[in-house]
Formats: sequence, structure tokens, C-alpha cells
Amino acid sequence: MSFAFTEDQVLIRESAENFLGDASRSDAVRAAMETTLGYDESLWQRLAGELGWCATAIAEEYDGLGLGPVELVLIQEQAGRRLLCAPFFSTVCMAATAVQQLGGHVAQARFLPQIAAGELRMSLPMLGTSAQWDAAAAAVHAHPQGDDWVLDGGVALLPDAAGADWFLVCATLSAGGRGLFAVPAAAAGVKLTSRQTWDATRQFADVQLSGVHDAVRIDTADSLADGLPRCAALMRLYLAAEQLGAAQQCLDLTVEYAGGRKQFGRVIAGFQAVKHRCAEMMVKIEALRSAVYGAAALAVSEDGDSAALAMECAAIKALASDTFYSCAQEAIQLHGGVGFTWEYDPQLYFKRAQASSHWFGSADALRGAVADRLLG
Amino acid sequence: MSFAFTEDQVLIRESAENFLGDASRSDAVRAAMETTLGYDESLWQRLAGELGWCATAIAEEYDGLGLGPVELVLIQEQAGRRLLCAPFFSTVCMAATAVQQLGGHVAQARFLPQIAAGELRMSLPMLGTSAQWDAAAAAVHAHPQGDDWVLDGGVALLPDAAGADWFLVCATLSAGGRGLFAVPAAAAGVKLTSRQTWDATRQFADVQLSGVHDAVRIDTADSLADGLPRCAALMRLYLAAEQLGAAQQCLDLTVEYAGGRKQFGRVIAGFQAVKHRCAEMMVKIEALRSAVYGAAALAVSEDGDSAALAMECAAIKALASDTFYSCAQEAIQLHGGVGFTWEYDPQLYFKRAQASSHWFGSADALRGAVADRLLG
Amino acid sequence: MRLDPTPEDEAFREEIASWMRKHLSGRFAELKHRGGPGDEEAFPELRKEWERELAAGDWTCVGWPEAHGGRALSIEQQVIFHEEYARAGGPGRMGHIGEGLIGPALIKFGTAEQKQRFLPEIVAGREFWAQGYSEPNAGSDLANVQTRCWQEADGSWRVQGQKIWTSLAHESDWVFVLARCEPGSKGNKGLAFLLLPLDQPGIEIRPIRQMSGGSEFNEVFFDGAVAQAEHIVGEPGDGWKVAMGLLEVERGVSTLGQQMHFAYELDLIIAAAKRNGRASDPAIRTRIADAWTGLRVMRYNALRMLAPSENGAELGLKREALIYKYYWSNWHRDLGKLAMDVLGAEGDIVTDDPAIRPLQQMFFFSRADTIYAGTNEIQLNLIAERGLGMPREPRPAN
Amino acid sequence: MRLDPTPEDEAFREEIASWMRKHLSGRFAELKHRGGPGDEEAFPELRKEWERELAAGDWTCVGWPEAHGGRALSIEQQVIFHEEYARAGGPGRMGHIGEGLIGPALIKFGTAEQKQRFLPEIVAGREFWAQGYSEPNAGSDLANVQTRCWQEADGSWRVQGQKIWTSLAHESDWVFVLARCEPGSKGNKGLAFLLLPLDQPGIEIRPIRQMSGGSEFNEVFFDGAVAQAEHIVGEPGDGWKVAMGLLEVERGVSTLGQQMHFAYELDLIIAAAKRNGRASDPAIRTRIADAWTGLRVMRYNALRMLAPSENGAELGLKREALIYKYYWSNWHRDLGKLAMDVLGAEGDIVTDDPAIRPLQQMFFFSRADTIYAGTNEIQLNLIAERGLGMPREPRPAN
Repeated sequence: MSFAFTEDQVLIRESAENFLGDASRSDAVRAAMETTLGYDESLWQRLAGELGWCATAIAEEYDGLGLGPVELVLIQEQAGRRLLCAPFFSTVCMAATAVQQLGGHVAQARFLPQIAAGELRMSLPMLGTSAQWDAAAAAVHAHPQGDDWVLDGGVALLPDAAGADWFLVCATLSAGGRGLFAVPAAAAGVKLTSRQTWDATRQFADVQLSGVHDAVRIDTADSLADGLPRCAALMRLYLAAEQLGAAQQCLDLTVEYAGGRKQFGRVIAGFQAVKHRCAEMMVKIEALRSAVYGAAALAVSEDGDSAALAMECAAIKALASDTFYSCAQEAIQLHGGVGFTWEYDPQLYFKRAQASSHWFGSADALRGAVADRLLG
Repeated sequence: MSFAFTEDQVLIRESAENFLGDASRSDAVRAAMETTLGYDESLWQRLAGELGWCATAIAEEYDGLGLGPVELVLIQEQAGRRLLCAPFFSTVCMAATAVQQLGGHVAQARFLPQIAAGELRMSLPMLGTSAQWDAAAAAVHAHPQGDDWVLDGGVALLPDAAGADWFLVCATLSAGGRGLFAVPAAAAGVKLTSRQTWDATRQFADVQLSGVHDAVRIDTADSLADGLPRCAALMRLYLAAEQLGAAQQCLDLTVEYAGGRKQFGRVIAGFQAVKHRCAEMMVKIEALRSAVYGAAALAVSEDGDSAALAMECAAIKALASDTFYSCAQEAIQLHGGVGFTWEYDPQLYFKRAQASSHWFGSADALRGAVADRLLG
Repeated sequence: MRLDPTPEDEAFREEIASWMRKHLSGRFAELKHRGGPGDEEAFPELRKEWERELAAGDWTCVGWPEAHGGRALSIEQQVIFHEEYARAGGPGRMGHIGEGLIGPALIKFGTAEQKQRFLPEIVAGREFWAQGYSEPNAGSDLANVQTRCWQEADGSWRVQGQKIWTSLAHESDWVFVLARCEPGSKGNKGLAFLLLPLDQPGIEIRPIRQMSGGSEFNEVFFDGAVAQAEHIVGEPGDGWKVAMGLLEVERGVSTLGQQMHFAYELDLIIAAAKRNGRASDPAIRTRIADAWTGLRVMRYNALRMLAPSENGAELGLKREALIYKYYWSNWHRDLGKLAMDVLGAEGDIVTDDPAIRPLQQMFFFSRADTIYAGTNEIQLNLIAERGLGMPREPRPAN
Repeated sequence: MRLDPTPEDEAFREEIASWMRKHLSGRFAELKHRGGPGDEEAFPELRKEWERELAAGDWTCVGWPEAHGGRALSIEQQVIFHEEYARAGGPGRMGHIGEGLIGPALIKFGTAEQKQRFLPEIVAGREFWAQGYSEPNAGSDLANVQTRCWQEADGSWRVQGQKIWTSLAHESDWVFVLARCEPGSKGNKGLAFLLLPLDQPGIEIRPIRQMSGGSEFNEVFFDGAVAQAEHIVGEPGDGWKVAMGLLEVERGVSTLGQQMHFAYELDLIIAAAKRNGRASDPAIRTRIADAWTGLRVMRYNALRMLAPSENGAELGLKREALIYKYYWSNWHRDLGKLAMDVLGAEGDIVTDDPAIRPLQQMFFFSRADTIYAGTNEIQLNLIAERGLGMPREPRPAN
């Protein structure tokens, strides 16, 4: 048992920290927010291509680096800190995870190498509770036609959908049960409607499917039901890591601002009330950091109890949502008047905090799931 | 509409403040806590006799002063502040209220003049939710025998039961339905078992009834069901007033201690963190005070909507429980090491805060009731 | 202590309610529930017309003395007016700085000529005012005024400096400014209180974009801007006294109207929760119950504030007045979060749906509630020092 | 980074678990889960015998070097030891101040003679220690030591003054004391670190009654109490350095054992909630889920603390170490409230029921958690200053 990062892990973290600290500064984020795509294509090419981040957690047999949740968590923490605008979360943290955990070998062999190479962008909705999965599956119907499947229905709120090459869609089968399908964005019958969100650092669109023929079913036998607990756990973990990094940045921005701003002839960082509130932010953030790192370590342990991992990641996503929101709120408050202006950065984090609070389930719902495990 | 107290009301408050500030100091409370009765008989005689407090909210037709909830709230606030050990709450705030709101005229004429005169002590359990009323009624059975009722069963946790002359008991009738009975403490078949509680400032006993013949039924027709909302509302209001006074004392003790205690060469009252936390206590306390006074005014308004009053008093009792507890917790914390010693007073308030938090229903349950009214 | 209204109160309440029903209709109907904080940019011209509609009904400046064009309503009646105005959905008052701040200050400190020049225009809804207090380096430290002023040979005043967080400056005709008239003076000494027309070459207004995208606050730059000799209120050097008298008035009866708007917002939240099923979520239910309790607290707290004090303490030192800003602003900020949590993903999407958009704006703008007019931190200092007699913050010697 | 145990770790875990099963039985069975903070007065004599039982199995001082009688276990193995000890319900360690505090201090700062005199007795469970740091006027301000000491002609030391919050003084043989040896010195200068036998005429122990009725803390009065010449640790004047080295050690591996006890307490709460039906109350469910989450946080946080730091930072400056005391103490205080809210009226009644009494004691005693060993307020100062580099509190010149 060891809680120290390996040298390689430290290198990955530092590389992400340095790259994003330069390439995803506030001005870059603000510029990306204004684009239709929602991100800077060239930045995406660099991190997907040169830096090879997309390959991190994909198995070597599918041309990945064969690393895992710990490394991806370290990248995600930096991505969250810089509010990285890129289809990294949708494609790598969500879609690749879904294909790995829910898909059969054929689908894995088809999609994972392309994702690892940074050549394919894929999106799926950020479903949390099983009720949300049920509702999503009920909204799309799939019926076989010869060797093909034909899909009809609607999928709401797909992240980074504008630039995606494929969508992952859960559908109700005409013969009963459900299946997971990959749908090419370019297929006939696919219609995208972008939805403008207050948090513009991660953009969404709805997708309407009308008699779409080119869908590829990716699950096999019971892979969907069997893989869901671990799949949901990992997605929540990667999001929690992002929220952790963002919360840290809220604290860093605040400590920096408080160290420069004078009121009543003193820097406000010297006021005990300000100190204590920053300290409380740090307590929450370090607690979350320990939990995120621990869950990442648990995810790669040989224990392999996916129900235990699911419980832990549900709890951590709830903790991350609450921590991020409270740190973003405090960042605005402790910035005083400028805190709620467009010009200063706390508002970017604040909007992301609110939006991400219900991705994959609200904190209340997730705590409910934890309580169900503890209390029946 | 006016929110100012009348001169008479100010006099009543000041009289209670002065009397209890002298007669119910910490040493007196600590002495009373150690007695079997749970209070000082002579103190009770003074406030029930000379001062006539028991008559405050009883109608003039029953030899009371004909005043009402506003005046009783002002006395209760001072009683809470000083942790008054006396059967005032059980007899005057609870039993007299129950007889007035739930009893018929015959019962009122029989008991209220004696209570007003300070000659009769009466106790009943501190039931909150209707589920608790149901459970209490289910635990006692009443069947008629000639002109008498015979009662069998158990009543748990009656306040100030040791010195009570009568108990009020809700029972299930053998013919169906329920009735409210007054049972003489001295009747054959009544057995008292005192229950030692951590908060010794208000003491409790269980009562066992075995074939008790001397019970007097005090409700008539639908008076029990009709009167319950207003009865429960007033009891909660009187308790909330007590909790308000106690919370205020927690703050006063803390500000005084912080003004004298030096650490790092400064009085700790000068540390901004201490100031802000005391200020937050004051915010909660003044908010509660406004709510308690307002609900008392609502209780005497001609509006007379008992459901609205019940909703408001449920909300206020929840607020009072939370406020008192958090102020007691802060008082201990800001007293530092001495805060959790027996010798200093915060612990007395802390224990009372926890105990009173579920009298007449926990804050969660009460908020649930408010939500039911708002949301169905 | 009584809550029951007198028959006169009830009649008065019905008078306003019926006037509002009749007049807040037709072309004014779209103003309902609009124009409050966070929405002040809505329909500025129509809201100015609405001010004149109110004036025609004698419903402006209802608390002012009759001699100055008011109705001299009692506190109780003013409460009723504000409640019914807000209950009817009366729009945010374009005239509120004139009516609530500078008007009362002029009545108290102004010369006869100033009163005659300015008050009738305020009462009639013809001139609108902006305030110039805060400065970039004097947020919470209000007395740290850097803006300078000096008197020219002709007696007129010139103003040089910058004010910030000036709401509706671009929609106003006049601004009042606190500026340092004694060079080298510090803190609250040596200040002058000046009245300036906004439309002049020496004044530039730059909007501040808020997180929600709107810009109801501004920076106002003064570069030798002119105030006429007779447009100083009080003596040079007495500016602080005038300004503080005026802040006191801010905590007034209009809070009851504010509460009615809060109740309207809670109603929107309850409706949303019932619509999308979150009304059955226990945690949401608890928070809605708490929000409702807070409304009751605020109403009673405001009534307590407005009642005559037993010991003659001035309003600002009454305990319930000291806590009020902190209480309502934090309550309202929490309400914003509750609204968004009830809306869920629906709340994240930019929309014009009148069942959703006001809640989104409230969520964002309520972030400012705990910051402007005394941040939480300043409020807690004041409460501890004035309410509890705890030691004052140490202040480095100047 | 890995959580999987090695086969050796697993074997070691089983070794302890099986030893505990075998030995924490018979007459020792009643010690299970007893004697922790808030319960330290339970069975003192039997717990001393238990210390000797542990010693006989070589389970005392497991982290000490073998040269001093320890097992020189790795950090990982110490973690396992503490976890399994607590999981088995191992009682609160009477020897923990000797083993965890003064022993390591002597190993680091003591003379060869001191080591030889004291360490074997600690290892064997024959001598028990109390600590004397806090003083009535130096609660959070630890360096404000008023207790004086001076050297007699024969080289022995005399101590005059008063210490407070000394746990188990009445059950201990020795006390270590921080006293001012340089008259007129201030703060952390001029202090000596002395070892005194408690059973001597110059020492009086008075129990402090806690809110729960128990008295595990004491005041200790020194009136010319004697320490032998050779019983000073470090040089006169270096006492602070010795004391601080020792506080550092407090944040050690034993926290993992503490967490196991916390988990046991949460299990009691869950059992109570299932028994009385509150397990179906949504607000209680949420709080139990939060408490469980906190346990996970604490476990991972402690493992992070114990891992070698990347940049060689000392333990006490690692971010996760800075927050740990604040986190666990507030978590535990909340757990106490949760326990009582689950128990409801049942919790108010004094009882010996083993399903209830420990929760009541925990509720009361956890009030002290956020106060002793650095109050919340001191912890937040430290976190802000050391963790975030914010300005230090101004301290008036002495």
C-alpha cells in the first residue's frame, strides 16, 4: 500500500499543469466560449495529437498508453483548474470509458484506437441516476432492419456535441430491453440543435434522430448492465477531479486577490475573517483531494468490487459538487464588488460549479444512493 | 398594526427579567437540578403565588388575568434565559393551554381557576407530530364503568411529573375514538417512575396507570380534534420563546467571557473571527426573536386561522431549536477549554438545547409539516 | 402589540390595490414584476412613463411631507403602500434614488432653493437620480474617498475622480457625489456633497458588465465636471454627515415591498418544483420550508424595525435593524441557489421563459446582495461592534 | 500509488487480528471498545494489565527502533497494526503518552541514561506518563508558559506553577513539564523540559469535572515539586524545541486506529437508526451518508499524510496534514450531534445500555475535540498562514 505518486505520474501532472497554464489561460477560455464549436480546434489538436493525452487510460491492446484512472484524474484536475474548453471530457473521460466498460470487443477495437490517437470525438449525455438512464433509453427507439438498426428519438444535452464525430445513445429495443448505439454525427437523419448555456465553458446540444440507419450497436449480451456501475463510477470520478481543480483555482484566485487588495489601510488577506474563510476552503479542497486520489487508487486496485467503487465515487461526486460550489461562492464574495463582474474570473468558475452540480446526478441524489447502500 | 409592546407588556417582561435574574441564577439552577422534585418549591410558590404568573394567559372568567400569548412569551423568554427550574412550562404553558384549547367548559371551570391561582400543578407529555399523538393514545386504554372511566396503560416522559397534582392523558376509548383525561397523581393505580436525563433542568417521569378509576374526561364532542392545531401551535410558541431566551444567554455569556479572556496578549473579543461568530449568533437570535414576537401577535390577532398559526409556529419551533443548539455549541467552542467543564454554564444550555430540540417534534419533522402545507 | 389592521388601513390597502389593478395594465402590463435589482435594464423608457403615471395618481413620494409634494403617510400606511405595490407586481422604481435617498436628504439638509429646484421634479417623475459614493479603492471602506473637488472663482465646483457601482447612471439626469474638498484630509473629514447634471462634457459613464451579461452598474469618470455653486448640500466639509443621514434612510419601509417581491420569487420556485417533480424531493422540501420561514422572519423583523423603539434608540442601532441587511441578503443568495437546484439542468439553459428567466437572473444577481451596501464582512463587524459592544477593528494610523 | 496490500502485509494483518482475537477475551473482554477519549476513566487497572499483556506479545511501541525495545515496523505496518487493534475493539491505550509522546522525544533528545531509565518501563507497560503543557492562561497560546523552574545547589530542579487539561494524571506515574527556567524570558524562549514523578509532596492533582460528569482531565499544581538533576531533556532553554518535536509526532499513524473507532461509532448510529426507524428519515439518511463519506476522506487523507512527500516537506507542513485536525474534530463533533438526533428522546436519558451510552459520551466529549490540541480558531490561523501563506496574526509587542 502506498499513497505516493510514481515519478511518471508526477511528470504527467506537471506536464498538464504547465501546458494548460499556458494554453488555457483565462483569455483563451473566454475566446473559446464565444465560438460555435465551444473550443479551440488547434488546442485540441495539440493535446490530442502531440501530447497524446487521449491515449492515457486506454489499454495498450487498443493503442493506448495502458495507464489508468490515477493518471487521468491528474490530468482532469488540471483541466478543471483551467476550465479547459475541449472535447476531452466527453470523448476521453466519458465516451472512451463507456466503450471500455459497456462495449464488446468489436466496438472497443473499432473506436478505442481512434480515440487514443486523438482522431475521433464522441459525445454522450451526462446521465446520473438510473431514473435518468431509464428516461434517456425511453426517448430513443431502435428496431432492426436487415443487418442494420434504425434509430428514432431524441437525446438531450450532449456535451461538446458540435464537433463530435459520433454520439453514444442508449435506446429501447423494439424486441424489449435496451442497447447502446454509436451514431455517426454525419448520418442522414441526425439533427443537432445547440443549447445556449450560462456556463459556456462546456457547451451542449440536443440531437434528434429520425430513421437513422447507420447506428452501430456496441454492447453485447449483459455488458451494458454489468458495466454500468464501474462506468458511472469512473465518469463521476473524472468529473470530481475536474471540480477539485476548479475549486483549487477559486481558492488560489482568492488568496491572490486578497493579498493585493487593501481596505482600511491593510491588505484584506490579513483580516482574520478572510483568513479563516480561505482556510475553510482549503480544508474542503484538501479533503476532496484525498478522496479523489484515494478513489482513483481504489479504481486500479485488484479488489475490483465495482459496487464499492460506485458507492465511493457517488459520495465523492457529491462532495466535489458541494466543495466546488462553496469555493466559487466564496471566491465571488471575497473578491467584493469585482467578484460578480464579467471581467474577473470567479464568475466563470461559479457558473461551471452550478452547471456541474447536477451532471451525473445532484449531490442530494448521490447521497441518497450512498444512504441506500448503508441503510437499505 | 403595531409591533411595539404596550407599557404593561414591558412591565411584565422587566418584572420577569428582574425576578429571575435574582432568583434563578446559575447556583440556584444547579441546586434545583440535584433535588428529587427538580425545582425549588419556594421559588415556585413565589412566582405562582405572589407574582401571579400562572394567571397570565388564563381568561378572566376563570380568574385569570385575561392576557395572552404575547405576555406569556415575554415571561417564557426570561424563563429560558435563566433555565428556570419550575413546573411553569408544564402547568401553565402546556396543561392550561391544553385545557383551554381542548377541554370543555366544565373542565375549564374546574381546572383553570386553580392553575391561575398557582394551586395546581399539571403535566402532560410533550407530543409533537400526529404520529406521536397516535402512539400516545394507543398506549392508554379507557373504558367506561358506570359514571367512571377506568384507565390502563403507560405514558412516557411527562415533564415536572414528580410534583404534579394531575396528569393529562390521551387515551383510546373502548368504544373507539379517543379522549383526553385528567388523572389525579394521587389516585390508586398511578405509578411514577422518574427518568434521569442529561439535561437536569427539566426533569421527567413515566407514569403507569393500572385500573385507575378517578380519571376525569375533559374533552367534549370534537373539541380534541378541533383544538389540536391551535393547542400545538401555542405550546410550540411558548417553547420557542424559552429557547430564544436561552440562546440569548449563550451569546451574552460568550461575549462576556470573550471580553475578559486574553490570548496572545489581546482579549479574544477583539479577534475578528470571534467577533464575526458572535455577530452570526446575534443575527440568528434576532431573527428568531422577530419570528417569536410576530407569531405571538398573530396568535392574538382576529384573523384566527389556526392552520396558518400552526404552520407558522411549527416553522418557528424548528428555527428556535436550530438557533439554540448552534448558539450553545458556539458558546462552548468560544469558551475554549472551560466550555466543556461542569463548572461553567454553557454545558447547562447545551444539554437543554439538545433535549428541547425534539420536544413537540424535531426540526426536520416540523419543516416537513411546513413543506406539506406549501407543496402538498 | 397587534397585527390586526384598522378599518382605515384596510380601506387604504384596497385603494392602492384597485389603483394598481386599473393602471398597471394595457401598455404598462409588461412591466409587471420587472425592473428590480438584477433586471434594472428592463424597459427604462416605459418605466419612466410609469413613474409619471404614478405621479398622476399621487403615488410617488408617499412618505414625504405634504409641503414638499408628498402624502405624509404614516409608517403603517407606507408599509401598506409598498406591500400592495409589490404584490400587484409594480415594477422596480426608476425614481427610487430620488424619492428614497436624495429627496429626503434635501428635505433634511438642503436649502430652500435646492428644495424648490429639485423636489418637484422628483415628485413628478421628471428627473431621475444616480448616486456616486463607492470608489474603486474604497469598496467597504466608504470613507476612503479619493475623488477631489475644488471651488472655482465663480463659486462653481469642479470634480475630478472616479465613482463605481453607480446604478442606472446612463438612465439618470443627475448624480450626487461625495468628494474631498479639503486636500490632505483623511477619512470622513473634509468631504463635500455635490449635485451634478450627468449630461456634461466632464462626465463619462462606462457600464460594468456583470456575470449575467447585463450592465446595470457603471463606472462614472469625472474630469473637471461642474457643479453649480448653489448645488452643494450642507457646508463644504460636512459631506459625510449628509451622506450618512441618507444611508440611514435606506433601511426603511421599502423593505416590505422588497419582501413581497421575494415572496413572488418563492412562488415561482414552488411552481417550478411542482412542475418538474422536485416538489417530492425531501431535501428540496426542507429548503423551501426554510425559505418560507425566512420570509416570515423578514416580515416580522421589518415590522419590529419600524415600530417606535422603547428606549428611543435610533433606527440604525436597533438590534433588528443591525441584522437586517445581513439576514435578507444571505437569505436571498440562498434562494437563488435553491431556485437553480429546483430547476436542475433546465436552469442552466439561457431562456426567455418568464417562469425561469427571472429565477436565473435572481441567482446571478443575488451574488451582489451580500456585497453591495456593506459586504457580509462589514455587516458582521458592525453587528459585533454596535450590537454587542465588542472591540472595534484596529485601524492603522493614517 | 496503490492500495493493494502485499502478501506480507496481509499476513501481518492476520497475525495481529488473530492475536487480538485470542488475547482480548476472557477477563479482558469487557475492555472492548472502552477507554478511548471521553471514556478514559473506564477500568484503569485492568487496562494497565492489558498494557502488560500487549507487552508480553511484543505489541507495545511497535514503531520504535529495535534498539529501544520496539519492532521498527514500517509506516505501512504500523497503519495495519493500529487498524487491526482498533477493529478488534482494542481498548484506549493507557500507555499512549509514553509510547507516542515522551518515548519518541527521549529517543530523539534524551541522554543515554534517560533512555535506559525510562524506555524499558514504557515498553513493558510498567510506567505510565502524563503531559504537562497547557496552563490556565495559556490555552491556545501554548508558549505563554507561566510555570517556573529553577535549579537547586544539588543540581535538582524545582517546579512552581500550574498545568491544566492533564489527562489521566491520577493514573500516571510520571509527568513531563514545560517550565520557564530563565526568569523574565517570554514566549518560547527560556523554557526547560523536565520529567517528574507524580507521587511526591510538591504535586497536587485536582480532577476537572466535565459536562458529561466524568473527570478525565486534571489540574496539576506544582509547589516546589522536584525533578532530579538528570531528568531534564535537552539543555535548559531548549524546552520548546523538545516539546514541538513531540507535538509533531502526535499526528502520526495512530490516526488510522482512531478512524476505526470512528467507524465503530458510525456503525452504532446506523444500528440505532435501523432499530428505531429513523433510518427512513431522509434528513438522517443524508447525514449518515455524509458521515460515511467523511470516513473515506479521513482514511485517504491519513494515507496521503503518511506517504513520503514529493518535495521533502516535513509532515506538519503537508497540506493534508495541516487540515487533518480541523477536519476530523469537526466531523466527529457533527457525528455526536447525528448520534443524538438519531436516538431522539431515548438519547436524553442517562443509561448504561452499551448501544446508547457510548454515543452519549461521544456526543458530550466530542465538544472537546474542536478545542484541545489547538482550537478550531488556532487551526484555521495555522492553515491560512502555513498552508496559504497569508499574513500572520498581529501580536502585540511584549
